Amino acid sequence: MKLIPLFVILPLAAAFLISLLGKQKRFFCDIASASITFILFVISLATIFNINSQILPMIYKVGGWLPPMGLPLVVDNLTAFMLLIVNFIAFIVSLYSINYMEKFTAKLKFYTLFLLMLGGMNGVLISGDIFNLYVFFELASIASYALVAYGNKAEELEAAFKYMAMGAVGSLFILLGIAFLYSNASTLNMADLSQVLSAQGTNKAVTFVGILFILGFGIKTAIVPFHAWLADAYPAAPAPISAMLAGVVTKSLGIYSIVRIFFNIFGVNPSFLNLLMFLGALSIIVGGLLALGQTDTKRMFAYSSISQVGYIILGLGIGTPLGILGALFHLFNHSMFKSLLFLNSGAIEYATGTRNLEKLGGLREKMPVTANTSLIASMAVSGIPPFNGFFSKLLIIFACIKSNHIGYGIWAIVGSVLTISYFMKFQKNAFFGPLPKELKDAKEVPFLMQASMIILSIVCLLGGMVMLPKISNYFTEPAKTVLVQGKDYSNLIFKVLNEK
Amino acid sequence: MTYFLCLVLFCVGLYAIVRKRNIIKIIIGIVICEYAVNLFLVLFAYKINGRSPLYSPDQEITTMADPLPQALALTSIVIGLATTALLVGMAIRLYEKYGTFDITKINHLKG
Amino acid sequence: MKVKSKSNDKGMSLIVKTITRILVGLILIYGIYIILYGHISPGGGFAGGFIVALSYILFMLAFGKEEILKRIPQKMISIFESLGAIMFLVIALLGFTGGYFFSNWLPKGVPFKFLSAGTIPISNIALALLEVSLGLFGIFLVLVLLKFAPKKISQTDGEGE
Amino acid sequence: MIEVNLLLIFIIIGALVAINVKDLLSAVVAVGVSGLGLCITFLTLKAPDLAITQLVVEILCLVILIRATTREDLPFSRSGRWLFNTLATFVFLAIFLYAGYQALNSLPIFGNPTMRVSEFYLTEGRLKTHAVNLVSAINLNFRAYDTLGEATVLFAAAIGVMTIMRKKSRKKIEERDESEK
Repeated sequence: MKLIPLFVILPLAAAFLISLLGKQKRFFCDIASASITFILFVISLATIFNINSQILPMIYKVGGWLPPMGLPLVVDNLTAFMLLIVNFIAFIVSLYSINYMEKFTAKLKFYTLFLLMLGGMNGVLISGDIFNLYVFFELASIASYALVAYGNKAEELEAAFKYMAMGAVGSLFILLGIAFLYSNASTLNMADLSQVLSAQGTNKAVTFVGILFILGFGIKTAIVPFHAWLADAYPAAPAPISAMLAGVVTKSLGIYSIVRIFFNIFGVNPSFLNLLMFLGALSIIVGGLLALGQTDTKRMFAYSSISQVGYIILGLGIGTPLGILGALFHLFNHSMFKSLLFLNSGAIEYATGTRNLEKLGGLREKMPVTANTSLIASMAVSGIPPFNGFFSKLLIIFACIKSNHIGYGIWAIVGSVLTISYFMKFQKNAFFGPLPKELKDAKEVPFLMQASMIILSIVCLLGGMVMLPKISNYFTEPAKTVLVQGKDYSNLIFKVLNEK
Repeated sequence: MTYFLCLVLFCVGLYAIVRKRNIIKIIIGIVICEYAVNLFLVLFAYKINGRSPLYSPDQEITTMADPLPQALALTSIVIGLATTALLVGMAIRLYEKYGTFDITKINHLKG
Repeated sequence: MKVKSKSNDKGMSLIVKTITRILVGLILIYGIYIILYGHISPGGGFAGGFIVALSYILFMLAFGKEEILKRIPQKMISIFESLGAIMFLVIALLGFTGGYFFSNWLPKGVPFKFLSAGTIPISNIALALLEVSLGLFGIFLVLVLLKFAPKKISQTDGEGE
Repeated sequence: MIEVNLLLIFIIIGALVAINVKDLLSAVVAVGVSGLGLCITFLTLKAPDLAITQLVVEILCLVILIRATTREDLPFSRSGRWLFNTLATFVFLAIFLYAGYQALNSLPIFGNPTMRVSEFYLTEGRLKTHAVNLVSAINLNFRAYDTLGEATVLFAAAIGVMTIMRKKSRKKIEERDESEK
């Protein structure tokens, strides 16, 4: 309960301190960042157990003001679920960057920005006020723009500029939407908004705000009509940042915000769900087809990311409890295996200096850990049975068929076949076949990088167990309930507030 | 009418972002859009015959403009400055690398 | 553009320099007033901080960049910036003594008096510190870019690393 | 509120000039003009805090932007699918304007905000915080957590600019030790 503000305080404080004191000791920033993210991970684990014992959301009143006036921090089951994913990936990534970022100068700034981005994402997740969500959204975005440009090469700057220009327009749409919403409902608190809007009934202003929010958050999520920035930004960023962007940033800033705002505040209606399903299906196929033609590993994974996010959107769009469960499970899985894949491609680049599939080959003997972990990740992402990706895709396809959207189900299966084909291409070109001469002296990457990849691959391997009722009752089921209950969210929050 | 003019201002900015080739012009478009959004917030706060949201020692509170959107606009002005600064920084680095502000010539990337 | 290329060298003419010397102090005092009276009159940390920073910009335009680089080294700015941010966070954290993160823990005083409104004036000062350093940082951005030509940047003292 | 409308038209003209003029320096100056117009509009709309902040931020923005301008703008070209793209943009903007107009009609009319939550700030604000300036009170007391986020955004932007302005971004292995200071 008292711990909630720590999700924001800790990373921000660490970021300020690193930029102030980081120069004194050589390993200070490494240790600080790794330990802070580890503490956050532990706190988020504690939160998820704590919240399940009491069912109702936890609310922290910042400054002691009652919510419609002040800013509440709200942690409910969905938030706890997302917090766990975000902080876990952040911990793994910060372990990985200790060695990887040695290639670059100004490691201090990297860690500062990284922690600011983490703080921004946590802020978005725990926020219970829509403008507050925007502020932290912007914090995470600005840190991520700078991190994409971190390498300072021409291509990287170009990608970052493209990302930033699109992101800035998206933020403006969101802010405009918030302004309209405020004028209409005269409140900014999410629970309060939800009640006011349902009392008002349908309203043209609210529809317009919905369109603005889909445009704005859609740009951050990179669903298909707005995906132009993604395929440039992911390859341009340093590998740990690509892993963060693909694994958690698009999800916490994009998908989380969309579901929180539309499911819990506006309330869903069939036309919105149909739009989501259509966008999701479009993303699956377009992303998959574009990924097939790539020779750059990171670019291939970037397009693959679009396609996998499409599954999540499709699952959410089905709107049945099964579909939402599948979507959330796939969100968890995708964070794990896509981060792992980006870390793998970073490891390959670290060892060989190239990402081009045509120049790679036969690395299996030189880099056994990378090869095996990436094999696991590829199998997980393509949905091969014992791995976690299989179960979530199966759930989504089942949900499609059960709710009579057989077309979309077939569409999802086609997307899955596409996924298998481009990951086979990746595996064959990178790890099998003859070893090119230039790569004779490739070595396995340092220990910490290996360790982080191994941890993630174990999670991928055991991820299917989340389906077991014992774990699922703690993890995905309660998160699903938050979305299924829809606008009851506000009643719950006011119930908690009135109890005190 | 006032609201609509403000929306027109936003569209002018959007037009510049979408149609201009020069990076500086794109940044100018984003700045104009920021103006429009901040202005929207303040317009929504205005109360006819209201006073600014400052108390004065001898006066009772009668009508005041809504202080909350003004506080939000203050926040968003500063965020806008941060965005602009970072965009300009990137634009200048791009100019160094490519020697031009033309986005059709800055195209080393495929996507 | 002409003005700036001059300021590149030794600054502007004597008249400008003399007037600037008088004005900078006034602007500085005005900025500090705006910061300190933010809870009583319009203004506050953001506006005031930028005003203080702008007085330095005026100084730079009149006297040229060597003068200002001598007075404010760039490292100081980064330190100020972090300090401002940390100070604001510490004020927030001290709110825990009042029961909540960010609660107004200082005695509130009498309205319309200078020492009133609890933490608000201190927060204003912390924000102003951040803004001043950010504004000054803006100057350095400008300074860095003074030699503005493709592939010829030599003044990039962005970071001593 | 005829003066607000006139000011708005002035701002729009400034913006149109800014995006259409050839000379980049003039474009930036034109943006400055509409920014100052915005500042006066804020003053007319009873938002003095915002007017001060906008004025100062405007100046800083202009100083930064002027630095980024080269003297010449790009020559106008109608290459490629110029006509199609422009038409598409105008159609999109027209749809956007129409939808926005419809939405604006269902909002409370200009000058009569609903003020559900703000009523509390107006009546209780001074009693609870003892601050006279309500905008300050909201920014630094009721919604101080927002301001923390905002300050951090600025901090992030400053660090970000420093990051992308580095002279050297990748290092060779032998340089690793000396550059780590």
